[in-house]
Amino acid sequence: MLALALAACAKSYPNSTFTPHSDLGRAIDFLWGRLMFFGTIVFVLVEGALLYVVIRYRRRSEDIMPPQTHGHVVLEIAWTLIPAAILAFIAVPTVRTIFQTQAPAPANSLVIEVYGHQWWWEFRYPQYKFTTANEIYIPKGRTVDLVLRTDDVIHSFWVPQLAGKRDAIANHTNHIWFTPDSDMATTVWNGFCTEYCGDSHGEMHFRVVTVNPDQFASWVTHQQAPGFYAPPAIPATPATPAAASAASPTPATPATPVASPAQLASFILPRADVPNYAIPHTPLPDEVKFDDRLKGDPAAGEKLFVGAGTCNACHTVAGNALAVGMIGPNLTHVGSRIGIAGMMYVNDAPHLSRWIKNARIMKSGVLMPTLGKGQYDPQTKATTSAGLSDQQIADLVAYLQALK
Amino acid sequence: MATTVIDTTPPHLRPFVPSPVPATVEMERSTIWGWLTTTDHKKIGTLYLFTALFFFLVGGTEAEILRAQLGAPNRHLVSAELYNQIFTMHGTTMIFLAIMPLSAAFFNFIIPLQIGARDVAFPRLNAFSYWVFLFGGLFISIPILFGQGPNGGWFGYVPLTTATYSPGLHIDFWVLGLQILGISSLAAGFNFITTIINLRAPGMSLMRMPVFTWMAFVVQFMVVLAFPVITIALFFLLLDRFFGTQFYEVAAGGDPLLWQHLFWIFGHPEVYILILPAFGLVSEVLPTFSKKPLFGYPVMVYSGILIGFLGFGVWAHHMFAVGMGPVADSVFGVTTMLIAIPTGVKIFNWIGTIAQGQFKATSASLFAVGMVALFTIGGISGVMHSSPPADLQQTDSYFVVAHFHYVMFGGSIMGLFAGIYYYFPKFFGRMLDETLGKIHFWLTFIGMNLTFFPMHFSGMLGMPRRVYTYDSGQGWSLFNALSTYGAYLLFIATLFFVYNFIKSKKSGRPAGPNPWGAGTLEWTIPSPPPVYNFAVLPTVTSRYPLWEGKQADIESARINQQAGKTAEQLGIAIPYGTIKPLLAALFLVGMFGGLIVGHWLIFGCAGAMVLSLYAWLTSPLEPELH
Amino acid sequence: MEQAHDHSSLTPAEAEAAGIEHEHPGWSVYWRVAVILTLITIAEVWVYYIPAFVASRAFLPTLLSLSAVKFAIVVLFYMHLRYDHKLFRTLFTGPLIVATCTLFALMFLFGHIRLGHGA
Amino acid sequence: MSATVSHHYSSTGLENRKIAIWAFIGSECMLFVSLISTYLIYKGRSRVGPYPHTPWTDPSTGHVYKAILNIPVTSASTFILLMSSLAMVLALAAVENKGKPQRNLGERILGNSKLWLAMTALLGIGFLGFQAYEFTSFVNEGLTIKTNLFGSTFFTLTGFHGAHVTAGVIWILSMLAIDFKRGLGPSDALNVDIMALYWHFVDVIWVAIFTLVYLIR
Ligand code: HEA
Ligand code: HEA
Ligand code: CUA
Ligand SMILES: [Cu+2]
Repeated sequence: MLALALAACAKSYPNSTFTPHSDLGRAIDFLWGRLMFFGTIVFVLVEGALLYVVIRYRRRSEDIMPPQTHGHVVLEIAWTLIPAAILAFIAVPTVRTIFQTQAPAPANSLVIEVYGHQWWWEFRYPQYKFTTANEIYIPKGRTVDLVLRTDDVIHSFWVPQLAGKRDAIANHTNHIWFTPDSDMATTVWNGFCTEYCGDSHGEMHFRVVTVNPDQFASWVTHQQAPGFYAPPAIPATPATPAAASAASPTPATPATPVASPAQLASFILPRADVPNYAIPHTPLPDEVKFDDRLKGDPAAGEKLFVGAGTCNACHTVAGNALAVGMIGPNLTHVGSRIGIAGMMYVNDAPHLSRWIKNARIMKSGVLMPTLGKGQYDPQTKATTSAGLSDQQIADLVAYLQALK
Repeated sequence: MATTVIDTTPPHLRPFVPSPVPATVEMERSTIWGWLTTTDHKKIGTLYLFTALFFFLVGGTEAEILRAQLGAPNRHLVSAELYNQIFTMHGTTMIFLAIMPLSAAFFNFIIPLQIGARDVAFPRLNAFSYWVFLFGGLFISIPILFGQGPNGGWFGYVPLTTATYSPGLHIDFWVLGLQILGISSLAAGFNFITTIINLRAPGMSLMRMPVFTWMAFVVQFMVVLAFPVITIALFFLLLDRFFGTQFYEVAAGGDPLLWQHLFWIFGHPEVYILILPAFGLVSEVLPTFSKKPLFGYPVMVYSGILIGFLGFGVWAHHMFAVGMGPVADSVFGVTTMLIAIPTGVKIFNWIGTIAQGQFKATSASLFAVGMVALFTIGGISGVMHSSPPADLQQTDSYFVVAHFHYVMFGGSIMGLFAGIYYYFPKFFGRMLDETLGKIHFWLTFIGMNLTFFPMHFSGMLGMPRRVYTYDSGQGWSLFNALSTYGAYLLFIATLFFVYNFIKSKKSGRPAGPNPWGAGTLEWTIPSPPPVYNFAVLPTVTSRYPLWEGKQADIESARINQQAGKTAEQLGIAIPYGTIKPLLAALFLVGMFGGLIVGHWLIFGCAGAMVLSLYAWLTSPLEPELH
Repeated sequence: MEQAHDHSSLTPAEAEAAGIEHEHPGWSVYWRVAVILTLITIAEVWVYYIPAFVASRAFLPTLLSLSAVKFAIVVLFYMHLRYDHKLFRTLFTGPLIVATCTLFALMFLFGHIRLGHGA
Repeated sequence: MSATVSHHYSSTGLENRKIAIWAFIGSECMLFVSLISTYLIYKGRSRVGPYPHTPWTDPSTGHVYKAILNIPVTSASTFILLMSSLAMVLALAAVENKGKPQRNLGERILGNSKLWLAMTALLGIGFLGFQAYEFTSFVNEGLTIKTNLFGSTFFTLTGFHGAHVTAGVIWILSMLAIDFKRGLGPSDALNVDIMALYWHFVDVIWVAIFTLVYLIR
């Protein structure tokens, strides 16, 4: 009953499983309702009976000798059969739901390949041939078939309001599919990694944006475009096939190097529409200091990205032939994302600059190196003598922020 | 009160006059050396009790740190790395170093007394089990003090725990420590199986055995069948980490699910290993304080056996999210549900025991009733997990954390506390303070619910487990704050217990042989029992010799309740004390430690262990008496 | 339940009560068992070398049952389970059943045994 | 190994240690089932060779590895282990019947516990010798415990079994030493019986391993 009360005020519970917004969520919720129903009955009866006997048969005098009963066959049979019957009412719909929800996903589903990494998510849209990280858009009313994989430890994909969990396990390919309701809001849902995966398992989040089909189509064109910063000041490096194929598993048609105005106008959920719960609030750690007044130059940042910063060793920016690293998140459109670092920090200049300066203090155990000059690296326990100056970091941030 | 004792004696036992409660308690004083070399099951039981309670406080302190960190969003009392070590060690400590040995304390102390035996079948092996447990426990617990604690979670999923993803010593300590603890449990398992089969007093047929001993019997079988599996799973991991094998190397085609299956084939029986002793204790406490035999005794026994068997066929319910396919999900879902039936039968029979009785609220009986009430809640949430699609929303969220604390704290710990209040007089000859005990109970009961009930909500509202912190605005802050306050309350509650325990052990009211007017064999002998337990081996003719006993029961009880004679006077052979089991245990642990420290230690300790084993096996157990 | 052998004048129950174990069989049984074991082993290795049989569906069940027979013979005769107290039989068969079921369940879970309709 | 247990009361009339060894054997069933299951689960999943039943060509070197398992050799060692079980029952019978009149040569041979204990130990050592040969030749052929899943599971499973055999051989030799020192008699039958149970169990485990690892493809 409390569950129902909670369901009513869904606003304050942004990750509630009691307010499902998909077919799978509702199938589970139906089972949950049944489990709650019988669970409540059993709870009330058992606790009631216990309370009753403890009070009714409390000791009033030390001299009374109660009847020395040893058991009751009919009762024993009854309290074996009744629970069995209850369980049958649970088991039958359970098995039905299992087979129904684990059937192969319908054809023409939107396929999203999900790769869990320590500690961020890589998302590939093989049908549309682009890759993104930590944030996905899905169209309302169309079935999404999530294909879960990982190359490192086990992770688990969970968006409480949309579906249950499914693990990403090395040497296994898992599926979970669901259809988001077509009449739901255009909004953001929080997602979590729910399998303990090491130091920063607690900071391995992602976001799911449910949008209308036309918005989705627009977003897809945007994602397919190479990384650029607006207004396109420098002529973008011609995309080589190699760069394109590195960005997505199947070789894409060479992407357009320069963004068209249409793409510039393409749909990204406006920051103002992102609900508060979807904006990371992790405070900045005091240990990493940065002069936030520095103004960055995106063009200089782009050079640094593939130059002294060596960012390209790990990161891809589609359209930049030199930035084809596959180790870290694809940054092609990083500027349009809500958060960084597995949605640990909000995506703005103060957070991004400190992240680049000393990611390893910002987030435990990360692969992303400590890049700032004179910074202490908690993993190697050494202080970097080389590294980027604050101004260089500001340039990089300007570049990354511009990659809308 | 002394009068209580006489009053509760059933009328048909009038010829049996319990000996008066002594004015003071003669505790046999023992030197440190005496403790180190003891082979007396009662002393070993006492050692288990102290050690397990110590580790319970350690695990509890770790829990308090977890809760302090989670009390509000984005708190950073401890770092992510440290938090992970703490929750790993909290789970590992509570399961392997608190509940299991706490149960072992009762197995050791109570089983021989309940079946009318003078010791366990293999007293020296028993000492060995204890020392292996102690050294293994220290081995696995100490590293966290140096920031090197195990950090893979209590079920250490691969590949996270392989050398690739967890270089360093953390997991080494965990793998070796658990391996050591497994040896202790296995040795104890064989010992108690033999003891229960073979050392029952004349007339103590299986179906007259007290239900605690029965549940312990089932547990020993589960131990000897479940522990080999984790031994192997851990051994693979050990080989992978130390010798470069490929069992869990995904690059070589290794399957992470292999570990999960092997672990849970052990892990699920393990959770029944944790609960059945508590079931047994409650089955002793409730009849005594209701002045009525256990309701449905045979059903209680059979359901316990059935739970034990079914417990081996449900393990994959911990893996509903791994994608086993619909057939396996269905099978394991349904077998899991089935376990609710024999468990429910137990709940109902406990209620049946109280019904029509004369229920007296004491600390022990309150904890027992609390156990029934709280375990039921945990059982119901367990059944909610057992539906695989529904579990996809629950698994690895705080809902699961709520479930297992209700069954393990609400079930095992509450049941074991009932046992401590009930058997403390038998252990130490003195009563625990009832007022403090009742305060302990109520604070625990309230604190427990305040801590763990809100976790149902945090879980269903989307909070994953094992996160070192969480963001604000997620709708979890209130529930986490409540849980944290509850944990603080539990801390205070436990302080009452600790104080009571220390105070009463020194100066509690003397108990006498049968302070509760109970009916089973352990209450026919003085408290604390003499080293030989029974001056004459009792002859048993019923399940409750002191309640329903025939002449034979009463005769032996009359003799046995008198203290004072020494073993020599009675002509009873008492096993010699010996240091050899301790040495063998020490060298065994040293051997494992050698994998970390250096291979010379392995060989050195192996040689020393062989020598101590040889000395052990070639020296006589006890004097020849004629 | 099988009391075909009458080595002792006591009833089995009396013998148990008196702590006397059923007598073990002797040489005449032991060497026969050894011969049977050898023959089965030869048969096992032999069929291993018949490619047509190895390829056939009968191969696996045949080998499994042959080794099960060997297993049972050793346990029953050399380990005297056939003659000893029934308690020992329970102590062994109980765990053996649990172990066998676990083995089969694992084979199913890892796709080495498939149910009717493959998924 | 004193016989003091006997003047203790027991509820079943059975010996404590015999109950314990059967419980131990039950437990060992789960141990070996875990090992065997792992071997079978990983069967055919090794990413690189060598393989148990089929040859393998290393794509990078072109080196051809032959099928690893050597059935004739293992058949022989299997036979040896089976015969050691026969020797062991005879040793037990000899100890149990010590003191009974031995009317002819046959009975004298059968009644010689030293002979049968030594025979058992020798056969056990022979089995270990075969295993040592097998292991070294596999290593020479390019299969170690680190090579692939097959290597890891194979060496661990058979190594575990080999360790059990080794422990058994040491046990038997100690018993033989006692026999030489003071002679074993019916009062030692329990100790020999327990040892024999352990030995036969190790043998039946091999029966299973031989079929499941070596013969089945
Ligand atoms: C003492 C230990 C203990 C006990 C006794 C139980 C008992 C049960 N457990 Fe629990 N369980 C754990 C300890 C325990 N568990 C732990 C530690 C974990 C988590 C491990 C980890 O991930 O860290 C876990 C996790 C766990 C899971 C996996 C959840 C997940 O990770 O997704 C599941 C799934 O089915 C489950 C089910 C059950 C069931 C059905 C029972 C049943 O035995 C309960 C039966 C009892 C009742 C049902 C109540 C009484 C019955 C009646 C009154 C009769 C009428 C009732 C009905 C008809 C419903 N448990
Ligand atoms: C029997 C088992 C048991 C018990 C009793 C407890 C008891 C408690 N547990 Fe624990 N818990 C587990 C078993 C248990 N737990 C397991 C298996 C896990 C999973 C681990 C994993 O994921 O790997 C877990 C995980 C777990 C978590 C989840 C961590 C996470 O996922 O991030 C939390 C969070 O709140 C928690 C809290 C508590 C609390 C508050 C208590 C309280 O009940 C504790 C009460 C407090 C005390 C008893 C302390 C008293 C101490 C003193 C009074 C000190 C006095 C000192 C002197 C006198 C010197 N536990
Ligand atoms: Cu990824 Cu937890
Ligand atoms: Cu379980």
